[in-house]
Amino acid sequence: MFKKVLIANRGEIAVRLIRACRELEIPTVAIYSEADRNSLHVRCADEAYCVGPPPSAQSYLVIDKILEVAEKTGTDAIHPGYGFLAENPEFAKLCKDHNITFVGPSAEAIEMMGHKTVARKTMQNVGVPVVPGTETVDDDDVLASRAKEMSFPVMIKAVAGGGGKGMRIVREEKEIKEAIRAARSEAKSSFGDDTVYVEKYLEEPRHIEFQILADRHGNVIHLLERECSIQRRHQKVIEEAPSMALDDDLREKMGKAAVDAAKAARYWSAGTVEFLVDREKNYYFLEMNTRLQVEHPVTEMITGIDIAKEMFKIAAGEKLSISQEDVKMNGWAMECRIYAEDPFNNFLPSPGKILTLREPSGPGVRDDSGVFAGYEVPLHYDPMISKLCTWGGTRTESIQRMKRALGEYVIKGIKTTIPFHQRVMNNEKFLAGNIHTGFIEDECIMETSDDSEDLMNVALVAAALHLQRKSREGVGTAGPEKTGTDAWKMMGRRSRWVT
Amino acid sequence: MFKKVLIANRGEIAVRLIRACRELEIPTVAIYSEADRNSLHVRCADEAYCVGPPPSAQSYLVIDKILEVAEKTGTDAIHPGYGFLAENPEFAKLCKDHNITFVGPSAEAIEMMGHKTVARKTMQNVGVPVVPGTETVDDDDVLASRAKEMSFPVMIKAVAGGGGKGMRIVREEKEIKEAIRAARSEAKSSFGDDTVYVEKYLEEPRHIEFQILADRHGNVIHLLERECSIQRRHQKVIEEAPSMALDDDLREKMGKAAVDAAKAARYWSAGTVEFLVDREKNYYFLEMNTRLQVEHPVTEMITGIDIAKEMFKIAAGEKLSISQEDVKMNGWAMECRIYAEDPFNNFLPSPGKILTLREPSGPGVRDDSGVFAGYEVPLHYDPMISKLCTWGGTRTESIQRMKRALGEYVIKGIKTTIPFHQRVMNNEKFLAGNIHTGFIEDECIMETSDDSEDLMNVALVAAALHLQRKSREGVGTAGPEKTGTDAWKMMGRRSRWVT
Amino acid sequence: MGYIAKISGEQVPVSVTGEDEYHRIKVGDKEFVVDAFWTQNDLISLIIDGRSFQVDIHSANDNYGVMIEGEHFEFELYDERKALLKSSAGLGTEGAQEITTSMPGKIVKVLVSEGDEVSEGDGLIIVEAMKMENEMKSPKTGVVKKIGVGEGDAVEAGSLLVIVE
Amino acid sequence: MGYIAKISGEQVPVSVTGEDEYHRIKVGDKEFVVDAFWTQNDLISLIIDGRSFQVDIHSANDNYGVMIEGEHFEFELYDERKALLKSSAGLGTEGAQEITTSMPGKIVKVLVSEGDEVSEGDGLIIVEAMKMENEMKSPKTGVVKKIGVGEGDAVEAGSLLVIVE
Repeated sequence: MFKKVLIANRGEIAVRLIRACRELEIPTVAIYSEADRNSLHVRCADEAYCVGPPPSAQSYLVIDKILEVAEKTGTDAIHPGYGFLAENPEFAKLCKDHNITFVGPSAEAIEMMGHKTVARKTMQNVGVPVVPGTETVDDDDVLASRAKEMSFPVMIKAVAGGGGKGMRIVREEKEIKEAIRAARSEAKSSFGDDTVYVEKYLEEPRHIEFQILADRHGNVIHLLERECSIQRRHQKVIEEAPSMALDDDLREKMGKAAVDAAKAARYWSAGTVEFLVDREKNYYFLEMNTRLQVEHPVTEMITGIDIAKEMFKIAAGEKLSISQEDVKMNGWAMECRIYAEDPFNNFLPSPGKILTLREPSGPGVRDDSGVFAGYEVPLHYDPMISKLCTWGGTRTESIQRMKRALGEYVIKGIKTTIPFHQRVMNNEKFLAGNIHTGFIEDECIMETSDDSEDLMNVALVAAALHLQRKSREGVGTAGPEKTGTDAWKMMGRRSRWVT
Repeated sequence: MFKKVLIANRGEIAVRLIRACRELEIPTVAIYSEADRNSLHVRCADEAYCVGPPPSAQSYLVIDKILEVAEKTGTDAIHPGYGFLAENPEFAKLCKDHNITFVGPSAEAIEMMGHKTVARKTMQNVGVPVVPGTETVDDDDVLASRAKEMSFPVMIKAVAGGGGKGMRIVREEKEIKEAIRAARSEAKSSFGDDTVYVEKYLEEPRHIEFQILADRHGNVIHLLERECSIQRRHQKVIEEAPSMALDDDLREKMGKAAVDAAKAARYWSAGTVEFLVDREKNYYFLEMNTRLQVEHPVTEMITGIDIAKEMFKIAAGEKLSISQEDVKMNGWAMECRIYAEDPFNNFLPSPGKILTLREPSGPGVRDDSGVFAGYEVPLHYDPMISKLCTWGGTRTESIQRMKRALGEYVIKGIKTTIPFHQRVMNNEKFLAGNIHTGFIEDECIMETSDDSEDLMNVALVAAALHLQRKSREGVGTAGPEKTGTDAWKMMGRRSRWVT
Repeated sequence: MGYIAKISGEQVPVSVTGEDEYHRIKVGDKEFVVDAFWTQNDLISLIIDGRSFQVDIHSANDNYGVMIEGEHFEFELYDERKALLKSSAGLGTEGAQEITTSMPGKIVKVLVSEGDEVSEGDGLIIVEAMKMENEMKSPKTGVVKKIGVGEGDAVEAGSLLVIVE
Repeated sequence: MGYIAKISGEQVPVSVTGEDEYHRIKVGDKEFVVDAFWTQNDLISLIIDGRSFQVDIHSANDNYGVMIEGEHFEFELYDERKALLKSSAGLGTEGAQEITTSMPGKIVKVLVSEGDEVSEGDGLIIVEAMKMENEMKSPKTGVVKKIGVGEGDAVEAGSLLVIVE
């Protein structure tokens, strides 16, 4: 096993990987930008080094600096997490050149799968069905006319895309130009590459993906599927495993397709093969993510396999200790991504200082968090602050636990998407499993409201006691009125009696 | 299912049960003593009523008051948790008389198993082996001479005992009188009954128990075993499931004996049949606990069955939805009981205010806590504040996770047994599974110390920065020196450079 | 003490009498007898008629954010004296609406011009913050009275973007 | 600033120079360059030569309890001025040892009498607290100089039980 591992990432995934290393008894090196000096991953790691100013292009994406830290500290492996350099083949190659093990697949596999149109071709060659789509086109007008030929709706996608960024759905011709511009601009700032192409947009598809584990000796298995159909702005926000849409037969077929896909890419490490499944249960290869994924915990919970630790073992050259037959589906797991966003205000990011943090616990609850009380959520990075997962013997139990856990979760000082998840967990269609990637938009989740006038009264009672106490202590009320905006400013939405 | 459930308990187990009810969508009623107004269980429940002054004899044990609250609130079921009234047959009977379901076994079963010597006879009748021992004897001198006849070592045990209370081991004749006195006195104050008897004390036995689930229709299954050999003062402090001492054969035999025991008592609800297992793998019935046990989470983690919820379903008259064949052993679980005690000072209770609380989380970690930051641990009750559990695919992984989780757990303001658990998790014999009920005493756990002079230097660095900051703010250092004792007073032990 | 809560433009009188742990609190015409236990300044356990609530409070000036059982409530709350001052100063919010940004970001696009008529929900301006583009929509139907920024501007938290009247 | 730490009776000089986030701190004759970030008054992130530590501090008077990576450390720490005062006042702890109780309880049994010779580890007194009987043992070999309580007494936190010299 490795002598020392550098985690080339931040936030919850860096903490997750440090935990894995701690359990494997491998010392860890964290890197951080100047904005992240007070981050949890810096506190948890055995060593920590600053690699530059807040913008990730000047810190977390600067390969030279990261390799310099690795060499200085005697690191013999680097785990890239997800995002940042995780799917950068150049980084994987440079690690190898420096005799440092890149904890992930080969540079060649990343390159092949990272280029979405190349990946699609590879899959077609091994007989895995793909969604109809174009090649990449540089000229916006040509791309727009190609899109028109396919008939709307279509999806503009960045070839280097991931995490929902650099994607735009287009339903009418008049929207196409602006959508291409926006997708290119987002792709450029997220991945440094503005190449896009167009795919046919399936109506109400489910997003179902298979987790792959493959060693460097040619053994490939899958760890069953995850359903990630609950998306907002093409970004997954709630995931579960297994999926209600699959029966054993379809699961086996898609699992085999996923394994075939990994084999075609000569893949090793953990990876994910994503499919869209339409109403008639046809499935189409969407893309392969050549990294550990945000939503890996739900698979860990139903299989008992620690995917992060397996990645380290595979990178160290070990053979898989489990075969496909050893993978047993046990119960049901649910994940809610908690973002520092205001769900009542169009999900606007809500950076700021976390004043109070009380995490849920008890039976069947796992919280993978990257924050703590006193932490200031910076505005330079993705606003996801934690992943709340629950396990249950059945889907119903996992949802009941999630409702319970969401109710216990207190994060004060910033707005979070907890109220959004609570609404989804009470949505009839969600409970029945009638979901697809357009679910959030269709259901207008945030416009539903519980009729909790009683609780509003309790809130007023508590606030009145609070104000009375404050005025007695003579603080805060006598001063001049602050003008202009403030943290509680409401914008573009009706105020709520009840939420 | 029930309309409303009253939880006749406090602390972590009340919180555990409220969580179960929340997941089952049953409203809950908490009761509390005047010392517990600021408790977590009061905050979590839907309703809460004070039942009296701090001493439990005037609050949590006052049946009339509890039934009064139950009737006033329209409660149709009462869960007693463990301790307090959990094994009081009179309480079970009175609940029935008031048309309130007691969430537990029948009064008759409690009575039969609660009386240790009656229980022993019942077991002998159905062919389950028991530890050699006496009847109850009121006269101390007669009991002492009966003990002498059995040859030392022997164990004095309260017939109404449980949770390690009212027990004393006696190795030499000269100790017997004081031991009987102490056992009687503890039994009297804990259970209101000072009847004791004497059992042969097995040398280096393992404590292994089987979790039982039985419905009101005669179906009885077991949920495998737990090993609870790590005890201090005859009280379990670390538990795990399964046990390294059992192979499939012995597991099946003991499991059958446990099921037979439950059937002999016409038992329903959750219960535990405890055995001692000697070096030659002979097993002896020890006692049956007719309640939910502290250590039930480890069984939940390896079977996926929520025992607390099952108790409610059984009490509501439902048939078991699982058969013995459905019970599958999945991985390994470990539990460390966190007490508000100072492990460096002879485990003296350490009540006080919790200033900071950061609970561990991430993969495979479950914390069943009864406290929060700002909570004042009262001195009237059991000092257990939480149960930290970890799950792993193997015993080794569950221990690695436990070490990781213990390292993440921060409780400031009071002393806890976390450092004790860290030492056990690093003990060679424990890692090898060579454990027995005398393990803690034999290994002198708290006298081992890690050689962490480096960390001591870091502690001094941090403290110096802290003091500098404090003096700059002009607080705390100029005042008169406090005399006498204080929270950090060291007593009866050498100071530690390193811990 | 007498207070005024302002919720969705509606004013609700709230009064507190009683001392120590038991308080009588009137909200509108409903009265509550409240057993309150303060753990910290901003965490209270309330027991009202047997019902138990754990309440987290966040206040900034007169604005209150209150969390109970995972639900969030927001409103303004001030004492009667200040309520009088407010009404005499005409600080109602019925008229002009200021659209501000709550975090630093960059103005990607301005979709309207001063003098334009807009409907509630129309897009006004696109701001990039935390790597996402966000469209600020009009809170009401009216006329764009002022645009405070231009395309490409970097803006601070609290910057005035647009006024719609 | 110069400080004195007292650990297991040993005195260790500690000095702090440097400002803001980078400090030079000498412990004995070892020097550390420290990057310190304070989250709260009692929670600090330290990075020393690349090594990262999350440190929780609890202080009461001169007594410090410090938690790092799940390990607990205890010592006294005061500035040099106070160290001088202490030494001139002869506040050493080598001589008489006071056995006190840190919580309220009841004296169940007194096992020794004034004037008895006791060895380190001998039982002195049994106190019941939190439903458990606890035997207080002698911290040193010596003579019981004083017994401050009698059997059946209820005692408060901090009560003097026995002095062994």
